[in-house]
Amino acid sequence: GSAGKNASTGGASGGVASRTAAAAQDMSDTEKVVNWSNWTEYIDTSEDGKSRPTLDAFQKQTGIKVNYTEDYLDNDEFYAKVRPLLEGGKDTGRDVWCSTDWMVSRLIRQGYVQKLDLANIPNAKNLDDSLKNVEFDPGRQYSLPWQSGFAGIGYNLKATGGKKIESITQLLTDPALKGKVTLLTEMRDTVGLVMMEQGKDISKFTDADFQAAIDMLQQAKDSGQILRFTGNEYTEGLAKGDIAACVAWTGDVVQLQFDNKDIQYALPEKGFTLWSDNFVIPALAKHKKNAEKLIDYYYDPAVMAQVAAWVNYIAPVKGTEEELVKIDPELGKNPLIVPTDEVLARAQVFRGLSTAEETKYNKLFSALTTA
Amino acid sequence: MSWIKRHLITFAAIAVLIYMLVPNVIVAVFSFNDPAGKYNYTFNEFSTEAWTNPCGAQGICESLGLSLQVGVIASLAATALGTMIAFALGRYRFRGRSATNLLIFMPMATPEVVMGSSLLTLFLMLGVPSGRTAILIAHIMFCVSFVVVAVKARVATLDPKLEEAAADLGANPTQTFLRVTLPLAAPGIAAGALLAFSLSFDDYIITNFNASPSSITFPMYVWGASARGVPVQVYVIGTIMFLLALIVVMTGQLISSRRNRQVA
Amino acid sequence: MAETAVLSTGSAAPPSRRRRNWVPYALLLPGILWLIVFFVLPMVTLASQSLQEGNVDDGYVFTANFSIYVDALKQYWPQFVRSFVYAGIATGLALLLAYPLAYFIAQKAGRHKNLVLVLVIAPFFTSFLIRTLAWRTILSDDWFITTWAQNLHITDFLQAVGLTDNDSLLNSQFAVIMGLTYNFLPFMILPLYTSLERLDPRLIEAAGDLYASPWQTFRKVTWPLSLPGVVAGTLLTFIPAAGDFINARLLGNTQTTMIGSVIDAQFLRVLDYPLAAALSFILLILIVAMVSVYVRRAGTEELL
Amino acid sequence: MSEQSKGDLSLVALTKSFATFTAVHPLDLTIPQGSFFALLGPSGCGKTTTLRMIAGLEEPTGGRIRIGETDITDTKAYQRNVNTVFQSYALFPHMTVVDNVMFGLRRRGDKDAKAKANEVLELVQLGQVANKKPTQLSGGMQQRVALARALVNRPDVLLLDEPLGALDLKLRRQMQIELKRIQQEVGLTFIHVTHDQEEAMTMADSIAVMNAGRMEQLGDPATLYEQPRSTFVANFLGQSNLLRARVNPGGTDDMVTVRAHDVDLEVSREHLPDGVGDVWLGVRPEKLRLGESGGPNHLRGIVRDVSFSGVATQYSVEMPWGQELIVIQQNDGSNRATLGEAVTVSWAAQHGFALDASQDAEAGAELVDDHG
Amino acid sequence: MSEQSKGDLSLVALTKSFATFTAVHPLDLTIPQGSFFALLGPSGCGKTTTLRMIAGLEEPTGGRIRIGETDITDTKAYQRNVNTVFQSYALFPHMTVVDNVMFGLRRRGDKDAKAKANEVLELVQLGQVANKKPTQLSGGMQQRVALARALVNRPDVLLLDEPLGALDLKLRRQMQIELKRIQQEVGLTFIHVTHDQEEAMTMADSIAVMNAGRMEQLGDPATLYEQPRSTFVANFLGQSNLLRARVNPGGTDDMVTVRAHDVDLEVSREHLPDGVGDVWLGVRPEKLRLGESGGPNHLRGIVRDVSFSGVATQYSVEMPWGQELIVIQQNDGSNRATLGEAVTVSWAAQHGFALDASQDAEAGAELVDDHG
Ligand SMILES: Nc1ncnc2c1ncn2[C@@H]1O[C@H](COP(=O)(O)OP(=O)(O)OP(=O)(O)O)[C@@H](O)[C@H]1O
Ligand SMILES: Nc1ncnc2c1ncn2[C@@H]1O[C@H](COP(=O)(O)OP(=O)(O)OP(=O)(O)O)[C@@H](O)[C@H]1O
Ligand SMILES: NCCCCNCCCN
Ligand SMILES: [Mg+2]
Ligand SMILES: [Mg+2]
Repeated sequence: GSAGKNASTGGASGGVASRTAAAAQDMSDTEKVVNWSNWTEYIDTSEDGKSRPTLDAFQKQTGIKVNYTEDYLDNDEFYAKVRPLLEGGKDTGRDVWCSTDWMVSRLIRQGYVQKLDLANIPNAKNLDDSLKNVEFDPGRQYSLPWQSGFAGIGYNLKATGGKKIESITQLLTDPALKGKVTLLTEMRDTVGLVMMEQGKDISKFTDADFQAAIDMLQQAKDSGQILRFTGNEYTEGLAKGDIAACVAWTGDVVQLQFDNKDIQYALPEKGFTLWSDNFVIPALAKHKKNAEKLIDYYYDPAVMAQVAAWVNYIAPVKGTEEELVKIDPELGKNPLIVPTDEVLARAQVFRGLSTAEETKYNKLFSALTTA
Repeated sequence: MSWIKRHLITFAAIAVLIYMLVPNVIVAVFSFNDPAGKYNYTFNEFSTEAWTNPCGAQGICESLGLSLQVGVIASLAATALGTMIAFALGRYRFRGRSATNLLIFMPMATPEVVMGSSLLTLFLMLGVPSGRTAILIAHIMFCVSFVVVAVKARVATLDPKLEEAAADLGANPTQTFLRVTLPLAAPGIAAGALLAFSLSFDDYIITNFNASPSSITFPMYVWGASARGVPVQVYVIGTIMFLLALIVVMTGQLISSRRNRQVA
Repeated sequence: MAETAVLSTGSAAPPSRRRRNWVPYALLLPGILWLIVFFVLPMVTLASQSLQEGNVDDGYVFTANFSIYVDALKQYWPQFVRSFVYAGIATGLALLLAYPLAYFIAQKAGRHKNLVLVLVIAPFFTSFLIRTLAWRTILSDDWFITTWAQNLHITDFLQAVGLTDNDSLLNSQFAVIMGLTYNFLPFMILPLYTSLERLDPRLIEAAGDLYASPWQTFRKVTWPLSLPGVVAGTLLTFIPAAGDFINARLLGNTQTTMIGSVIDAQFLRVLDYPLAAALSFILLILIVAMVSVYVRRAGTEELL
Repeated sequence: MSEQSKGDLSLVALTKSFATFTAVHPLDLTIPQGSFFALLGPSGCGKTTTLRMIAGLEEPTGGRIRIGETDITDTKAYQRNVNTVFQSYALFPHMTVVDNVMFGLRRRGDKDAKAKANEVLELVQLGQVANKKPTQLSGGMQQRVALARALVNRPDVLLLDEPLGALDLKLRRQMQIELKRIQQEVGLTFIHVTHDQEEAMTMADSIAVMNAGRMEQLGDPATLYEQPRSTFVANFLGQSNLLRARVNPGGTDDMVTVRAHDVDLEVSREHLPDGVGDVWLGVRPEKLRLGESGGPNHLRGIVRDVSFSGVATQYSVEMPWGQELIVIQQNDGSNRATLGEAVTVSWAAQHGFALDASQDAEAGAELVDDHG
Repeated sequence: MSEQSKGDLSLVALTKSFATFTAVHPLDLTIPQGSFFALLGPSGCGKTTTLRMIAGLEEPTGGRIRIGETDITDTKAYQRNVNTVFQSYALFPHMTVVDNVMFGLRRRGDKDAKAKANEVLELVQLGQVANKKPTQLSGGMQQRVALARALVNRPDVLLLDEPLGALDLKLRRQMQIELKRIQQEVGLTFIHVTHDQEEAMTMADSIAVMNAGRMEQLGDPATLYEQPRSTFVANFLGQSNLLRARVNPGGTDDMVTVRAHDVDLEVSREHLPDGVGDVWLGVRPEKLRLGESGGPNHLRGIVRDVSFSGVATQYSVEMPWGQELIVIQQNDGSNRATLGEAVTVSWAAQHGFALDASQDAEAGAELVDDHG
C-alpha cells in the first residue's frame, strides 16, 4: 500500500534535534512489559470488544505484556501532561506512544524522544517509501508511522433526522444541527477543513486565510451551533446521538458503524486533511527494547493488515494491502484504507509552521476552544 | 388536603432527597449492565460480571488504591494539623488569632482551580515533580481548614470546667488532656477526619493539577474513562463506596447510640 | 458525621486562660506553616507568575506586565460573568432545595435523623464525577426525563427562556446549573442543618402563640435565626461553584464555558502560564471581594 | 384574628392521649375570668399538656375548650386569644426586648404596638433595657420580658408554665410578688403551673392539684392545705404527720376520738370522712406545739433532730413506735427543745384531719428524683 | 501526690485581684477540721473566687493558704488534697458514673479504686446506676455523683460551690438533708458556697457572710440571724424590719429605750452598739405578734397584704409614717388578721437589735437581678 502523498511533511523547522533525550537503564530483559499510550479506537479489538487480538498475539509470541492505555486524546493535552516530567528529567511511565507529525517535530526539537535502535526493528524496512524521508525526522531516526488517515465529517442519522451532512458549511450552519456539532481541538484538522471549505490550500495559506477560518468558526460558535471542541472523546457522543455531526477522524467513524448503522461519514468535497501518527519512544523509557520489538511486530504486513482491517486507517507498511485482501477482498476496495487517487487528490496536508507561527495560531485557536 | 399541607415540608424534603440520590441509583443500576459496545449508556443486559471482577478494567483498582491511600494519609495528617490549630483557637487567647482565623478561612474561600494551579506554579518553580507527593501535599493543605472548623465547633462547646474538674481530682495536665479533653473532642475530630477523607477522595480539580501520568487517582481515572468509555467497574466501585459509607457511618452511629443507651 | 457542626458559623472567643503562652503557638506552628508554604506561598508565586512573560520552551522572565490583567479581563469577561451568574443561580436553587430538607432533618426526622444525614453525605464517596456522568445518562435525549419534559413542554419553556438551545435537556445552561446545584447541595444542607438544629422549637411555638401564622413564623423567626447557616451554606456553595468547570464540561456546551475551564485549559493544555495565573488571580480577588461584601451585609462578621 | 368574647375558661372532659399513654384523663374545670389559678402536681402529671391544649399547641384527643360562650377547641394556636409565658421564656434571641414585646401586636397589625410595648415594659420595670437583646439580660429580667410579651396582647387567658422555675430562690420570691401585683393590676385570667407548692399557695386564688393525669382536689389554698382530701394532697402540699388510727365509736356532734398507737386522740368530726373506720390522722408540723399548750392531744417522744432556719426551727421527734413527727416552731421566743430531750407534743382537735387509711401514707412525698 | 498533714484550713490575708478589679480583699479565716462551713453572700461577692483559690484553680494575688501546718499556696491544683463539687457538676460525660467516681483514685494509682468507688456510690445511694452515663441521670442523681466523685478521695477539704443551685425546691431540700447526713458520716471539712440563706442556716456549723470581696460577719447561724452586726447581714440573712430611731439617754443596765417615729421602744442594752445615737432598730418578722401579746413594744398599723403559705401567713402592716412592717405568723391557730384591719404589732425588748444608722437600710435587700 501507499499513502500516495507524503502525509508527513509536518515540521517546517524540523530536522536537527536541538537537545538529546536521556536514556534510562533499559529494564526490558528483566521486566517483560511495555507501556504503550495510544489514541482511542486505534487498534483492532475482538467482536465483543473485550480483547485485542494482535496485542494478545504479541504477548504470546514474545512473552512481553503490553499495558495498552487509551489516554492519548489530543496532542496538546497529552503533551501538557508529559512535558513537566520530560522537562524535569523524570520517567513518564510510558515506553512508547503515537504522536502526530507536528508533535513529533516538537518532541524531537526539545529532546524529549529517543533515537530508535533500528537493529531491534528489522521490519522497519517495510516502511512505505513515501514516508521514509520526512522533513521533521529525516531518515526516520526517531519515529515510525503507526497509521495515517483523514479528518472528515462523521454524523449520526438518528440525530440529524435522516439528513446527510456532507460539507463543512452545512456542519457549521445547518439549524437542524444546532448545538449538536463538535469540532476537534486538533487545530490542523479543524482549521484545515474550514480553510479548504473556504477554497484555500492548506499547504500554503496566509495569516489572513487562517484568520478567516477562525472567524467562520467563531461565528458558528457564537450562534450556538457548536456543542464542544473535543479530542478523540467525540466517539461516545456520536454513537449515542448526543452529537449529531462532527469533525471526525474517519477510521473512528467506520469502527462505530459496526455497532450502529446510523453512523455515517463524509469526506468533504472541497478537501480534507491527511495526517499520520507516529511511534516515538520518550526519554527515560524503561523498556525501550520491548517497545522496539512491539514496533517491529506491527511492521509485519500480516499483523498490520489485521489492524488496518479493523481501524480503517491507512497503514504505513508495505505489503499490507496484499495481506488485507487475504482477510477480506472487500477491504482492498475500502477508500479509507486503500485510498483511490480520486480521494487522495482531495486530501491535503497542513503545512509546517515556524515556532512563532505555531504560537500565534495556537493562541488564536485556543481562544476559540477554551473560552 | 390539610394533611398534605401539614406535611408539606416532609414531602419537599423527600423530593430533594430523591433528587440527591437519583444519580446513585442510576450508578447502581448500570453497575449491573452488560453494555452492548464499549459505552455504558443504555441498559443492555443484566449482568453481575463487573461485580464479580471489580478490578477487571485496567488500572481501575490501582487508581482506587492510590485514592484510598492518599485519602487516608491526607486525612490523618490534616486531622492532626487541624486539630492542633482548632485547640489553639478554641482554647487560648493569643496575639494573631484573627490572622490565623483568616488564614484558615482563605483556603475555603479559594476556588479549586486557583488552589490547584497556584500549587502547580510553585512546584514548577521549585522543580518539585508532580505525582503522589504533590497530591498529598495539596490534599493535606485543602483539608486542614475543614478539619479546623469541624473540631473547633466541638472544642468551643467543651466545658472548661471539665478540665478544671480533672485537675481538681488530681490529674496532671497530660492526664487531663489524654483522659478528658481528647475523648471529649473525639466526635469532632472524627467528623473532621471523615470530612477530610471524603474531600480528598472526591477531589479531581486540584489533584489533576498536581498528578503525574503515573499517579492516577480514582476521580482522574473516571475522568479519563469518561472520554474513552466508562467501564462498568467504575459504577461498581461507585456503588460499593456509597454502600460502604452508609454502613460505616450507620454502624458508627449505632455503636455510639447503643453505648449511650447501655443499661438504660 | 452527625457531627456536622462542621460547616457552621459563629462562635465566641474562648475565655482567656492563664497558661504559658507559647502553647498555642506550638499548636499552631505545624499546620500554619503548612498553609503558609503550600497555600500562601503558591499564591505569591501565582501572582508573580502572572507578571512574567515568555513561553514554556524558552522560560519566563518577570516583567511586571500588568497589562496582562487588562487583556485577560477584556478577553474573558464573559466567562467570569457567566461563572458568577451560574454559581449565583445554583446557590439560590440549592438554598431553596436545601432548606426544607435541612429543616426536616433538624426538626422533624426524629429517630430517622441520622439515616437521612448519612444519605446526604454518602454520595460524597461516590466520586462526584461518576454522579455527574450519571446525570448525563439521566438527561440524555433517549431517556424518559427528556421525553417527559418535551411532552409537558418544559423543553419549550426552557428554550424560550434561553436555558437550552434545542429540545434536549443535556448540554445546555439548564444542565450546567442543574449539575452545579446538585453537586454543591450537601455543602448547603450541612451548615443549614447545623443552624436549624440549634433552633429551639419552642421559639416556633412561641411565635404561633403570639399570633404569627406559619408563614410569618418562618419569616420572622425561623429564617433570621438560621441566617448563620444560610451565610455559611451560600458561601460554601457559591465559592466552589464559581470556580468549578467539571459540570460545565460534562453537561454544557461551548456557550456555557466557565472561567475555571479557561484557567484549567490555559494551564494544562495551552501552557500559557502567565495568562492562566492572571486569570486565577482575578478570580480569587473577585471572589474575596464579593464574599467580604456579602458577609458584611449579612452581618456575620466572624465567619469561623 | 377574631376578637373572642371574654369570659370564664371552661374545660369540658378535656383529654389527651399519646401513642401509648394518656397524659390527661377527662378533665372538667371552670376558671373564672380574672382569677389567678394555679395548677400544681408532680413532674409528669400532665400540667404542661393541659396548658398546651389550652394554648392550642397540642390537639386534644377529646373534650372541648371554651372561653365564655366561644368554643375554641378547633381554633389554631395563632388565632386564639391566649398567650403563654414559657418556662424557658422562649424569647426571640435575634430581636430586641421591645421587638419581642411588640411581636404579637405587630402580627395583628396594631398601630400602637410601640407605645403599648413601652407601657408594658414600664409595668414590668424594664423600660431602660428596651433596646437590648434578651441574651444581655439576667434571668429575672428575661422572665419579665416573657411576661411583658404575653401581657401586652391582653389575652383572655394568660398561661404561665413554671415561669419562675429557672430562677434562684431569692429572685423567685421577688418575682412571685411582682407577678401577683401585675395580675391584680391588669385583671386578666392567669393560669399558673408550678411544682413549688408554697408558690402556688401564696399566689393563687384557687389551686387544682393534679396527679397522674387526674385532678385530685380543687379549692382555695387554705382549704386545700388545712383539709386535704387525700394523703397525696396532704403530703404534696406542704408536710404532714400522718398517724395510723382507728375511729372509736361514739364521740360528740363536734368531736370524735380515734385510737392511734394506744393513745386516744381527738379530731373534729367535720374533718373525718364518713363511714371509714381505719384512718390516717393527719396534723401539720406547724400545728404541733412542743409542750402541752397546743391542745388536748398529747404525744411524748424524743427530739432527734433540730434544724434552725431563721424564721423557724424544725424538730424531728421520735415516737415510741419509731415514727418521727415533724414539728415546726416559729422562732418567736416560744419554748425550744434540744437534741435528745424528751418532749411532749400537743395539738388541738380542730387542727387534725383524718383520711381514709386505704391510701398510701407516702403518696406525694416520694423523692422527686426522676425530675432532672 | 504528697500526703498532706490534716488539720484546720487557714486563709491568711488571702487576696485576689483581676486586671481592674479586686474580687477578694485580704481575707483571714480559719475553718476547723471536720466542720461544715458555709460561705454566703450576694452574687459577685467573691465566693467562687475564694473557693477556686483554695482548690488551686486560681492563683492568689497575695496571702497564704494552709492546711494544718502545711502551706499549700504554691501547690498545683492536681497536687492538693482538696476536692470540689462544682455547681454544674462537671461530670465527665464520656465516662460511666463509676468511672467518674474512680477518676481521682486512678490518678493516684489506688489499687482499690473500684471497691472504694462502689462503696461511696452506696453511700450516696447510687449503687444501681454505677454503669450509666451521667447524661442518663436526673439532676439530683448527677449532683450525688459529683459529690461521690469528690468524697471518694477523702480530701482534707471538700469545696461545694452551689452544689444545689440547679435543683428545684423540693429536691433541693432533700439533698440538703442528704448532704448534711453524709458530712456527719464521713467527718470531712466541708466548705459550702450558697446564696440560699436558709440552706446555709440549716446546714452549717458556722457561716461567713461576704459582701463585695470582704467578710461582713462570721458566726454560728443563730447568732448571725438573731444578732446581725450590719444592715447588710440583717437584710441578707432573712428579712428584717428596720425602724429609724434615736437612743434616749438613760435606761437600765439591761434595757435602753429608743424613740422611733414618736414612739418609745425598748431594746436590750446588749443589742445596742456602743456609742451610737442614731440607730436602725431591727426586729425579725417572726418576732412580731399581731395583738399585744408579743411584749412591751407596740405599734399600730393597717394590714395591707396577707399572704398564706401553708406553714405561716405573712402580713404587711402599714405604719402611720408609710413604712410597711412584715409580720410572719405561724398558722398554729393563733389570731389572724384580715386585709384592711387596724392591728397592733408587738414584740419583746430582747428580740430587737440596733444597728448604726449610718448604714443603708436597704443593704443586702436589693433585687438580686443581675445574677441571671
Ligand atoms: N409528645 C409526647 N409523646 C408522648 N408522651 C408525652 C408527650 N408529651 C408529654 N408526654 C407525657 O405525658 C405526661 C405528662 O407530661 P407533661 O409535660 O404534661 O407533665 P408536667 O406535669 O408538665 O411535668 P413537669 O412538671 O415535669 O413539667 C408525661 O408522662 C410525659 O412523658
Ligand atoms: N477571670 C476574671 N476576670 C475578671 N473578673 C473576674 C474574673 N472572675 C471573676 N471575676 C469577678 O470577680 C467577682 C467575684 O466573682 P465570683 O465568681 O467569686 O463571685 P461569686 O460570689 O461566686 O458570685 P456568684 O454567686 O454569682 O457565683 C465578680 O465581680 C466577677 O465579675
Ligand atoms: N482514533 C484514532 C484517531 C487518531 C487521530 N490522530 C490525530 C491526527 C491529527 N491530525
Ligand atoms: Mg411541664
Ligand atoms: Mg460563684
